[in-house]
Order: sequence, then C-alpha cells, then structure tokens
Amino acid sequence: MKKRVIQFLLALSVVMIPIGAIATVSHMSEGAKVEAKAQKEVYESKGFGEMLYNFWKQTGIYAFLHPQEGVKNAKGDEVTKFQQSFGRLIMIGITFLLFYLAIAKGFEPLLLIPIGFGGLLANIPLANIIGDGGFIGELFKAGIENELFPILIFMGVGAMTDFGPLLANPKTALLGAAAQFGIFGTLVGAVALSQLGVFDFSLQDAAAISIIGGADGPTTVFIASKLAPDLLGAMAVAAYSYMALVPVIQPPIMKALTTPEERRIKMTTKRKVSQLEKMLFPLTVLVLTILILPESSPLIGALTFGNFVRESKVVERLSKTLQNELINIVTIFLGLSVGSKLAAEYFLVPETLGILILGLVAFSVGTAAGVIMGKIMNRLSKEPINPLIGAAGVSAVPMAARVANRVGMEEDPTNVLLMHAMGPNVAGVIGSAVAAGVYLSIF
Amino acid sequence: MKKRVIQFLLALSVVMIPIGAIATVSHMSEGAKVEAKAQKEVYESKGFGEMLYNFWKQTGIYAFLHPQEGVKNAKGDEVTKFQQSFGRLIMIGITFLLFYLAIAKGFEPLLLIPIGFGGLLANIPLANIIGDGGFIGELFKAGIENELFPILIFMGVGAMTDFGPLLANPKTALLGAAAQFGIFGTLVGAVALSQLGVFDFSLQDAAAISIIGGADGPTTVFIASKLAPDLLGAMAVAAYSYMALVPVIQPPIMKALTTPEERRIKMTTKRKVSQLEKMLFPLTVLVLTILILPESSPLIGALTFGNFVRESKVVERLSKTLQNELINIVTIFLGLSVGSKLAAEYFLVPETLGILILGLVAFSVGTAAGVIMGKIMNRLSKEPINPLIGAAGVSAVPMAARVANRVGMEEDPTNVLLMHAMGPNVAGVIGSAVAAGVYLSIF
Amino acid sequence: MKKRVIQFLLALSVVMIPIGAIATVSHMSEGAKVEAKAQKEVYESKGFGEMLYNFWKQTGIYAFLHPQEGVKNAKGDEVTKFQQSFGRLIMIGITFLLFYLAIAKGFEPLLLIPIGFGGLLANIPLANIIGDGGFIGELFKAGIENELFPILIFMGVGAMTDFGPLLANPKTALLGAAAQFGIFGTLVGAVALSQLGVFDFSLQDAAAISIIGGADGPTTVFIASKLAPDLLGAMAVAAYSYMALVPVIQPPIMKALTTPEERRIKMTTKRKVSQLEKMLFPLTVLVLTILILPESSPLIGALTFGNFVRESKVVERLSKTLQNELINIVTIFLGLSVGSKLAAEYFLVPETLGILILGLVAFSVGTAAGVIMGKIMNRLSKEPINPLIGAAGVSAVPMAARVANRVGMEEDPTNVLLMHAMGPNVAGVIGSAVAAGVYLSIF
Amino acid sequence: MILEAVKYMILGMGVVFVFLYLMVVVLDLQHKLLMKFFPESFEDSSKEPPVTTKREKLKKVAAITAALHHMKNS
Amino acid sequence: MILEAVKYMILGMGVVFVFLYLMVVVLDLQHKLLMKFFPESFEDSSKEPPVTTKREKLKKVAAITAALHHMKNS
Amino acid sequence: MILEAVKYMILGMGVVFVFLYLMVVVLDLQHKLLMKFFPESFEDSSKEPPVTTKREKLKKVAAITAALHHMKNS
Ligand code: NA
Ligand code: NA
Ligand code: NA
Repeated sequence: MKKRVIQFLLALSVVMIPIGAIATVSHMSEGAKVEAKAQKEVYESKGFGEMLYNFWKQTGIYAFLHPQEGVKNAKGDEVTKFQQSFGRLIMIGITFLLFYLAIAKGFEPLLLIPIGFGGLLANIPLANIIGDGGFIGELFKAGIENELFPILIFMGVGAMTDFGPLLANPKTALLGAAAQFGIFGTLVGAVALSQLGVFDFSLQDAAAISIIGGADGPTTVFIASKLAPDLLGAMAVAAYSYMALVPVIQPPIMKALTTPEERRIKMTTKRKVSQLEKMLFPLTVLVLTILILPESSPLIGALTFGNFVRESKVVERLSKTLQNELINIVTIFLGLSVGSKLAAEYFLVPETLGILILGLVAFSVGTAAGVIMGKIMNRLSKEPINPLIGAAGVSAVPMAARVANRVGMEEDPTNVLLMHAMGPNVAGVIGSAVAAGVYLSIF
Repeated sequence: MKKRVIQFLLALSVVMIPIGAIATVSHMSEGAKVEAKAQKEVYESKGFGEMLYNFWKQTGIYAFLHPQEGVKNAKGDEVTKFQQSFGRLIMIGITFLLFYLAIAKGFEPLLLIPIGFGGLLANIPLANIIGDGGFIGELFKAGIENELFPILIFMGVGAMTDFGPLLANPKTALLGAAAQFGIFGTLVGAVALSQLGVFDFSLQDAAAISIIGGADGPTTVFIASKLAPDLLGAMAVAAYSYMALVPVIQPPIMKALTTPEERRIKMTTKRKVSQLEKMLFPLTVLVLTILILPESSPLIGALTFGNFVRESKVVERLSKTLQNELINIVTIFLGLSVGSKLAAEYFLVPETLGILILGLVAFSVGTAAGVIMGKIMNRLSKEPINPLIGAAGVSAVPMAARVANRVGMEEDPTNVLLMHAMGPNVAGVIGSAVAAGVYLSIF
Repeated sequence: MKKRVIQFLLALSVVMIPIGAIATVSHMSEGAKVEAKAQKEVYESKGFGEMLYNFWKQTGIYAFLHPQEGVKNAKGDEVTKFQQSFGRLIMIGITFLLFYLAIAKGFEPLLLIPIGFGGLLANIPLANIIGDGGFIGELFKAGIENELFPILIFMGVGAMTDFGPLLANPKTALLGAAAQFGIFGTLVGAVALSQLGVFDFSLQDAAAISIIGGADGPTTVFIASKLAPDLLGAMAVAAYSYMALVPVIQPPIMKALTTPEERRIKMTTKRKVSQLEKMLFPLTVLVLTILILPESSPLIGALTFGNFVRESKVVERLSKTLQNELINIVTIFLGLSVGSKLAAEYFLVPETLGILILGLVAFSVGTAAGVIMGKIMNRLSKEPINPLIGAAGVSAVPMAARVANRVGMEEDPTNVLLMHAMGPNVAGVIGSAVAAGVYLSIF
Repeated sequence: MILEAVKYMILGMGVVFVFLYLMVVVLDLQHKLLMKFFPESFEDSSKEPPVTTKREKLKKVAAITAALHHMKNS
Repeated sequence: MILEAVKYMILGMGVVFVFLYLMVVVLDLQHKLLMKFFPESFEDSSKEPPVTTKREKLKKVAAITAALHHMKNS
Repeated sequence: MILEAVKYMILGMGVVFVFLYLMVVVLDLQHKLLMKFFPESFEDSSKEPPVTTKREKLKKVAAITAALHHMKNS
C-alpha cells in the first residue's frame, strides 16, 4: 500500500509542479506580452496594458501571491493573509488527500469525493461559488441551513436498512446504547481539556463535537448545523474520515479489551422475525421517541419513515426512489455543501485540530464502551454474547459490523458474527439519534 | 376481511398498550432515579434534580399529560388543551388507520403512507418538524405554498396517461363533463346547508371542498392551497380516501340507476387512433384552454406538457423521468407536506366532519350524474352506450374505469368495458381541471 | 423533407383553423346563451348576465381580441397592445415551429420541447404561470436566477463526457481555442454594428450575445442570466436552434475553406490513454482554472466535478444519477424556465432579430476560425491534421464532431475522423467556459 | 348566497360542457382531416415492432443454440 | 463547567439507555404477542418465492430449448 | 467603443489560447511522467473485462445447455 501512496504523491506532483512552474512562466510571459502589445498598439498602449494588468490582478496566481489585509470571502467572512495564500494551497492539498483516500483506499467515496470537490471549489480565490448566488452557496441554503439534506439522507438510510438482525436479538440494542458513551464521555473530556486551557471550546461546541462519536454522518451534519455551524466542515470531515477508518481504529482496541476466549465465543440463538414485526418496528420506535424524546423526532422520524416505506411492501416505487435517486441526488448536494466549509478561512483555524483529536477519541471511547458492555452482558445473560459485537454499537453501518466479524474470524475462522453484529450496529444509529435529541433538548 | 381488522387492532394494541404502561412506569422510575441520584450526588443535588426535571418537562409524555393554555405550535397557531392531549392521540390513531387502509386494504398506498406519516410527525409535541426550519415545514414552503408539487405530479400523470381511448371515442368526454356535477352540485348543497346552519362554510370554502368531487388528488391539493389552505389536510385526506374507496362507493349507485339490460349493453365502435393524433391531442386541449379558460392553464398546462413529452416520442428519457423519479420524489414530498395538516390543531376542528361528509356526497353525486348522462346519451346516440361507463367520468384514474368494467362483467362476463370506460375516465381529469379553473376565475 | 413541412403545416392548421372558427362561434353562442338565460331566469337576469359577462372577459379569446393599454404581465412588466394580441399568437406559432423542429427534424428535442412548451405557457393571457407563485415563475427563481440549473446540467455533461480523445491528442485543443473567435469576433462585430446604428446593444449585451458562438447551451444560459437577463429567451433559443442546425450551417463553410486534398488527409497518431490520466484530467483543468481564471470556476468546476465523479470509478451510483435522473429533471425545469422568456413581451422586441442574426454570424465565424486554425496547424505540425476537425472546435458536442466526420467521408469514405474530431469538440466546451470567465472578469 | 351558488353551478357546468363539447368537435374534425391527409398515419405500424423483436429474439436464441450444438459436436 | 458536562453525561447516557432498554422490552413483548396471535406470520413465506422463480426460470429455459430442439429436428 | 471591443477580443482570445495551450503542455508533461512512472497503467486492462464477460456468458449458456441436454437425456 505504501507504494501506492508514493505513486499517488508522485502523480500529484506531476500535476502540481509543472503547474507551479508554468504559472511563474506564464506570469513572466504575460508581462512580456504586455510590453510586446504596448509597442505594437502604441495609440492605446496605456489602455490595453491597464486592461491586461487588471486581468492579471483577477487571476488566481495573483491572489495566491499577493494576499491582502481585510479581504472578505463570498459570505462576508474575513480571510487572513495566511489563509489567502498558503492556507488555500494547504486546503487544496487536503482535498487531494481526501480524493486519494476515497479512490485508492476506498474510504467512504460516496461522501469524500463530493466533500473534497466542494472543498476544492471553496478554496478558489475571487470566485463566488460558496456565497449568495454561487451554486454551492445556493445548495447550502437549500438544504443545510434548514436541515433538509441530512434528513433526506436519513430517509434513504431508513429505506436501505434491514432491522431484522436487531429484531432477532433485541437485547443487543444495549450494546448500541453503551457505545454512545463515546459521545458523552468525549463531552466531559472536551470540557475538561477546555478548562485546562488545552482547547477553547464552549460547552455547546464541545457537545456538537462529541457527536462525532456517534459515527453517523447525517446526525453529525444535523447537529453541527444546529449547534456549531462554524465547525461543520471539520466535524463532517472528521466523522466521515473516521467512519472510513473504522477498520484501522477499532481492531487494536477490541483486541486489547478482550481475551482470545471471549473472541471465540459463538453466538447461536436467533429468533425468527416476521414481516409484520419488521413493519411495526419503525412505528414502535417512533412512538417511543414521541413519548420520551420529541427533540429526536426529526432524525428518528425520517429514519423510521424510510424504514416504514420499505417494510410496508406496498409502495415499492417510493422505497426504491428513497434508496436510489433521492439519496444519490441529496448526497451530491450535501457533499458539495459540506465541502464549502473546507474553505481555508473556516478549516484552518485552531479548533480544527481539536475536533480531529476529539473525534478520534470519541470513536475509540465508543468502541471501548461497546466492548466492555459486551463483556458485562456476556456475564449477566444466559446466552453467550461475544463482546466483539459491542464494538459495532458505534454505528458506522455496516463497516463496524464487518470489522467485528473479521476480528472474530481471526481467532476462529468458523465463527460468523456478522448478523449478530448488525443488531448493535443499527441500534447504534438509533442511539446516536437519541443522543442528538438530548443535546437539542438541552441547548 | 373483518378478521384482519381485528388482527390489526390487536397488533396496534400490542404497540400502544405496553407503551402506555411503560410510559407511566418510566415516569415513576425516572422520578425514583431523581431521588437516587439526589442522594448519591449530594453536593450538586439541586442542580441535577432540576436538570432531570427540565428534561422530564421536555418529554412527550409530559406534554400529553399536562396540556397548557395558550400553547402555540411550530407555525405560531394556537393549540387548545384538548388538541394537545387527547387530540394528538386521536390523530395518531387516525394516521395508524390510514396505514391500515394503505397496507392491509391496498387503498392508494402511494399517497396514504406519506400523508399518514406526515400526520404522525405533525402531531409530535414540542418538536418543530412542521414549522420554519423543520423539514416538513421546509418541504411545505418549497412545494405546496407555491403550487409546485401538485403541478409536478400532474406532469407525471400526463406522462403516464394514454389518451388513446378518449381519442377512439371522443364523445364519451361528455360523460366526464356530466360527472363534474359532483363538484357544482355539492357547492350548492354545501352553501344551502351552511345557510341552514348545519355547517359554517363561506362560499369560497364551500367551493374548495366541492372540488373533492373532482376525484383528483393534485387538483384538490392545488385548489385547497389556493382557496382554503386551512382545510388542506382534511380535503386531501377526504379526496385520496374516497378515491381509494371508489370500488365501495360507486357500485351501489351504479346499480340503483341502471337496469340489468342497460348494464348488458355492449359497446363496439372504436375508431383507429394514429400516433399523430395522440401527439396533437395535448396541444389541442391546451389551445382550447388558452382560448376559453386561461385560469385552468397551470393544471391543464402541466397535464398536457407531460402528455406531449410522452407522445412526442423523441424525448423518451424526459418522459421516463416524469413518470418515475420526478413523480416519486414529489409524491413523497407532497404526501409528507399534506400530512402536516393532519396536526390535531388543524384537523380536529368542526369543519373536518363537514368536509368528510360533503366529499362523500360529491363523489356520489358525480357518479350518479355520470350514469344518468350515460343513459341520456345512450338514448340520443346511434351507437349503443353503456351507462356504467358514465360513472368513470369522475376520474379517479384508473380505478373508476375498472369498477365500471367489473360491474358490467357481473351482469355479462363477456362484456369488456374497460377501454370504453377509460375515455370518460381521462376526460374527467380534464373536466375537473376545467372546474378548478372556473373557481379560480371566480374567486 | 419539404413534403413533411407541408404536412406539418397542414396538421397545424387542422388544429388552428377549426379552433379559430369555433372560438368565434362560441363567442356568438355564448352571447346567445346569455340572452337565453336572461329570459329564463328573469328574477336574477342582471346578476347572471353580469356573471357570464365577467367570465367572458376572463377568457383567452376576449384577451386576444381586446388588448388593452397599460396591461402588465405576471412579473409586473408592461405588455403592449400588439404583444397582447397578435404578438402572443405569433409566439404560439413560433413554439409550434420549435415543436416541429424537435419532432420532425430531431433538432435538440431534449431542450426544444421543454423550452417550446414553456413558451406556450408563457403566452397565455391572464394566467399567472410565469409570475410569483406560478409554477414556471417558481422554477425560474429556483434555478435560473441563481445559476443553479445550468451548473447542474454542466455537472451532468461532465459525467457524460469522455475526454479520452482529447487526451489522446491534446494539441487539437488549440482548434477548440481558435473556434472561440466566433465569440470574440462577434463581440467586435456587434459593437461595430451598434456604433453604426444597425443594432442598439450595449457593450455588455453585445458580449452576452456573442457567447452564443460558444455553441454551448448551459454556458449561454449562465452568461445570459448574469449579463443580460432580458435577452435570455432569445439567446437560449438562438443557441439551441443553431446547435441543432450545425449540420446545415457548418458544411458549406468547411468546404469553402478547404481543398479536397485537405479534406482527404488521414490522421493516424493517437497515443494511448490510461485510466489514471483520465482521472487526473479534471483536476488538472480545474487547477489551471484556479490559477488563471477563477471567474470560470463555477462552469469549469461543475464540468470537472461531473467528470471526476465519472472517472474516479468509485462512485458509480453518483455518476449515473448525474447522467440520468438529475440532468433529466433539471433539463425539464431549465427548459420550462427558459421558455418563460418566450413571452411576447420579452421576445417580440427589436433586439431579438439582432440576437438571431449575430448568433448565426458567431457560429459561422467560429466554424471558419476553427478550420483556418486547422490549416495552419496542419502546415506547422509534423503529423498531418485534417482541417475539417477544426470546425468541431465550436463545441455543440457531439453534433459538430459528427459533421466533421461526415464531410470528411464525403471526400473519402474510408477516412474516419470522428474520434479525432472529438478532441477539439470537447476542448471547445472548455474554451467557451474560459471565454465566459473572461466576460465575467470584465463585467 | 344559495342563489349565488346556483349561478356558479350553472356557469361551472356550462363551462365544463362547452369546453369538453368543443373538444369533442375539434377532435372529430381533426380526426377527419388526418384521415384524409395522413391516411398512412393510421396504419398499424405500432403493433409490429414487438412482433419483430420477439421474432428476432427467437432467431437469436436459435442461432446461439445452433452454435452451441455445433461447438459440442465438433 | 466540568460538573455541568458530567451532569449532561449522566443525563445523556441515562436517556439513551432508558430509551433503548424500553425499546428492547417493547420489542420482546410485541414479539411474544405476535407469536401468540399471528403465528402464521412467522412462517417462512419470504424464502419461497425466489425458489419458485428459479424453478420457473429453469422451466422456461427447458421449454425454450425443447422448442428449439423440436424446430431443428423438424 | 469598438476599440474597447477589439481590446476585449485580444484579451479574450489571448486568455483562451494561453489557457488551452498551457493545458496542452501540462497534459503532455503529465503523459510523459505517467508513461515513465506508471507504465502499467497504460496496459489495456480496460478492454479485457468485456471479453471475459462475453466468454463467461458463453460458458454459462454452454453449461446451461449441457445441463438441459443431460436432463432431457436422463
Ligand atoms: Na451511533
Ligand atoms: Na374529475
Ligand atoms: Na465552445
């Protein structure tokens, strides 16, 4: 894999170096041209030279080379000199890194490619793509400011999710509950570190950031746009990147917390699930939400709507539309919109590092909490429970469940945990939507 | 079928009863927890107790149990104490009934499931789903307030409708005209009953309600959002429910008004229809609309646009998009938006009962008028006309045509009326769009 | 083909003549009815007669026959008496002509049918279809005013375009550059003719109009909505019509400027193109845009985004959505919205003729410039270059490339130029986006 | 107000009937004109393509099977 | 402020657990009730259709091949 | 104003040519570098999959036919 990284960086430099060189050359040659023209067309020399100079001042090269004080971006926010020059180049590099992760590594490409491209476009100097009237700015207004896009994605997720494995063994939902400690534990940690002066987050910001531990994209975008819109870009990037990195982050934690014997536990009991049960499930969950936590109802309402459309079996065409066209269109729009927050002036701020670190902590803590809960349940319950499936409770559907399965198989190749892990996995989605509702009820 | 009803109600209680019980228990146990915590964490007892109490006040259970005076919903409209408590529960029950009708009975599931779910979400206390910034509120603004969604649906309907049967026997369009008496007759009835003090509808409200007799969903939503936005929810539910109930409502009326001999009449003459004719048809209808009734042109314009895209045969991909992705997406959005008017504060008002009754009357009167016109035409015309196909003139495409066919077959199994009934059926769509235009030109 | 024209006009008159006749008859008969009714219902004679008269005044026939001073359309713009009567009829005739071109001739039906129908609807008197709250008016606000629709179309174009042929022979891109002389040459011509008093265009209007020479629909709509929104309708119609007429406009110019020997030149060298190269291409182009011409980045950003989604090969479902559902939906919306500018009050103005003439000039000049550049390059380069492929540089993908191929084959049936012509063809799209950026940086 | 409603009813039903009646008249006229000037457009060209396709499909299957048979035998 | 955060943590984890625990309880109850009142809904009806389809497909292929064989031999 | 237009024309054509010329230069450079460092990416891997698919399809058809033949004969 390392070879491929080097290859990619080489490929990148294939693009970047000559462009840099050419940019300089073109600068010179354009200057030369100005002179040449100035001689040829004497009568209007000053006019045309001025025109060329004005044009030169509108090039991106000029903007990169001559950052200025007090410049504002398309949305009226100030951009420092560093952000205008190196900042944008760094961000462009980061978006290329996201492309690399998406394409060569296969990490959440559906989101990282639109987000990365949105970020690329957001870092173009002088263009008005993310402002009012710019197309990404318009998309942002159309669906992020008013929560519409993450909600529509959640409908699609609901329509794509089979809750059967959870219904076959409902008590594994508690593993999905435990893993939400990634959220609330991180909240405490973030606040503590802010008190110690390591970070500088308000309570509300800390809460928003901790939701990354929910390992759920739309929930993260939803909460970020409500509680901390300024941090949206970094939060979304952190959430999707770590979700993609689940196969890297989780296994060491899972192995550290379990014995080989525990990892070899085979799970057997699975009760039969009827179609009627699947159909009632979204309604049951929604009624519970209404009774206990109305603030979660946009998220859980959308999820259960999609799932009800799926399981009702009588509106196949709506179900297919939710699972395909609608979610695809919204994914493109959401990705580009979220990407607009990768503009240097929003991303290259001290908070970003804190978000990236805290997000990673949240993921790890959530994984650990899920595994520990699995160990506890294994001891208390009659039927054996393999603690590895607790790690799937963070959600990150279906990656986390697959990781649990794989780690189990490493110990015993005949031990198929996949379906057992899907229960806590989908419960984790509900769990983090509940956690989001708690935050919304507080703030 | 009765058995299934009982089953469903049982299934429903499976959900509702335990939840009710649990809700109470959870209330108590949460109270208990408060105390427990209060002991454990003495130093911050008051703070945490208060926090828990604040949370408790934000649960749905609390909101149901403690309705308050002067509460306003997300849109700023007042909600009475009854509507806050029992009202919402009743409405949630009604949405479950809609699900039952859609799933177990197969009644217009494409609309009733999104509408029902929208209604469910609209009755969640404290949540802001139907207000500004809430996702259904945003969908409502995006497509109902400005007439866009019903128009887009009409485009899809146009792209899905084959007007061939009407072109094969154009004079059956008059049956589609007669059936619109369901609309205008009901208008007079509604006004008369309002004069007598039975109902309390203004002339404009009465007109809006009577359009339910047009038996056409998008037209009803379109007119309701223009003339009587407050009645939108009840009107849409009435329209779609009665359209679904066509096989129940129409046959007795059809049989009462015809003799078995009439029902046995076989129709034979059908002229050939050329593709050129089909292609010119939408343009012809639109030109007529322009000349006679410009106010109908949004509805008829959309319908004929969709049909022209279909019959032009050169833009297959646009035609497919209108018939599939676009209409599916808009159906979801329209359903959820319309469902938001099933909030207790909008639906549980005296007008609703009147709307449901008048809607049923309108359907019945329309059916009767179509059949009677069929009898008249059968006498006046040279070719035999089976009066049953007059009932299809109410529109409710293609259900009403199928009902006409089935009632005919009951008398003579060899008598296939389906294609003959499709003529008045699609003419009924145009007829009610014309009726809608008349209302728009008056009010 | 002539026979078909006559046939169509006949078919048209089949619709128009009887309608005209009937309209008059209906007018009379309605008048008669008024009297009849007036006798029958004496007690309310005046009231009902008045009602009928009011209705008559709301018919389209009345509006056509009785144009009035100071009438304003749904958008608040004044409509002259001529535009209200004959003007609208002429425009309706023009939309029928567009339908004819689209259906019988197969000229860009995907755009001309929605545009034509939008134009038909925009010319309906008294209806509020293109104003606030009217459905086309809402579509216009949703996607033309804020540049969203052309940008989304460009994404789809990017996802549909294979830049392989350009990568196989990059230097043919210069032909795509030369053909943009159609744009800038026309700018000078338009300004000169305005100076001479032939036309009356401001510099900005002249620039906007000249972009028609870019032979690219979305770019034209984008620039028109930015620089000259009043001219949008005529510009879009001109652009799409001439793009459709490429097989008629280009060949005579191509033949006039080349010798048979030149047309027989066979091109052979084509280097291999790797998938990695295709994937880097959109990024390379975008980086160049950022450095040199940030103002072009909305257009080129959208194009390269779509192409990157395509060539990354890891987000197949997004790529398919861009190429199908999304572009189809947006094409319908864009077409109808653009069509709204075919209202008589916007289209039947002196400027339109100028736009149509200048657009044709721009196309011809662009073609000529491309061919001449081809001749020059053929002489300077080692490998033979057939000057015919220069004509494909105007873009109008893929029609212009096919025309180049066909003209080449007329001379030598074994000479397949198609793939060689695709290079300048797609380069022409980039070239006109760059030209658009130049205009945006100036104005 | 009932009187108003009755008037609207008459107007409404009148307009609906006039509209659809005119439509019938125009469609009849149109049909006759098309029959006269474009008789060829009424020939059943639309029903043939599926037949052809089926035939073609059958031919294809036959061809494949034949080829396979050949392959097996050789 | 740490104290605040700890309180929120307890509240949050409490609500998450209560919610999912209640869900478990309700789902168990629901399952038992459905098992009792709708035992037929638990029969494996969902797994049969694909089998049938495959069978039908096979039959179709067999029929086509037979037909073709017949055609060739005649 | 004509002078203005001419100036814009020169500017515009200049920018278009510079842009596309730079593109050509960069693409050439890129091509050479890719040829040197990733020669394997230029191997015709893209043309093989369809062939394989066709082969597989043929194999499938052959297998089905063989199976059917077997079934019929037994
Ligand atoms: Na989660
Ligand atoms: Na109707
Ligand atoms: Na071009």
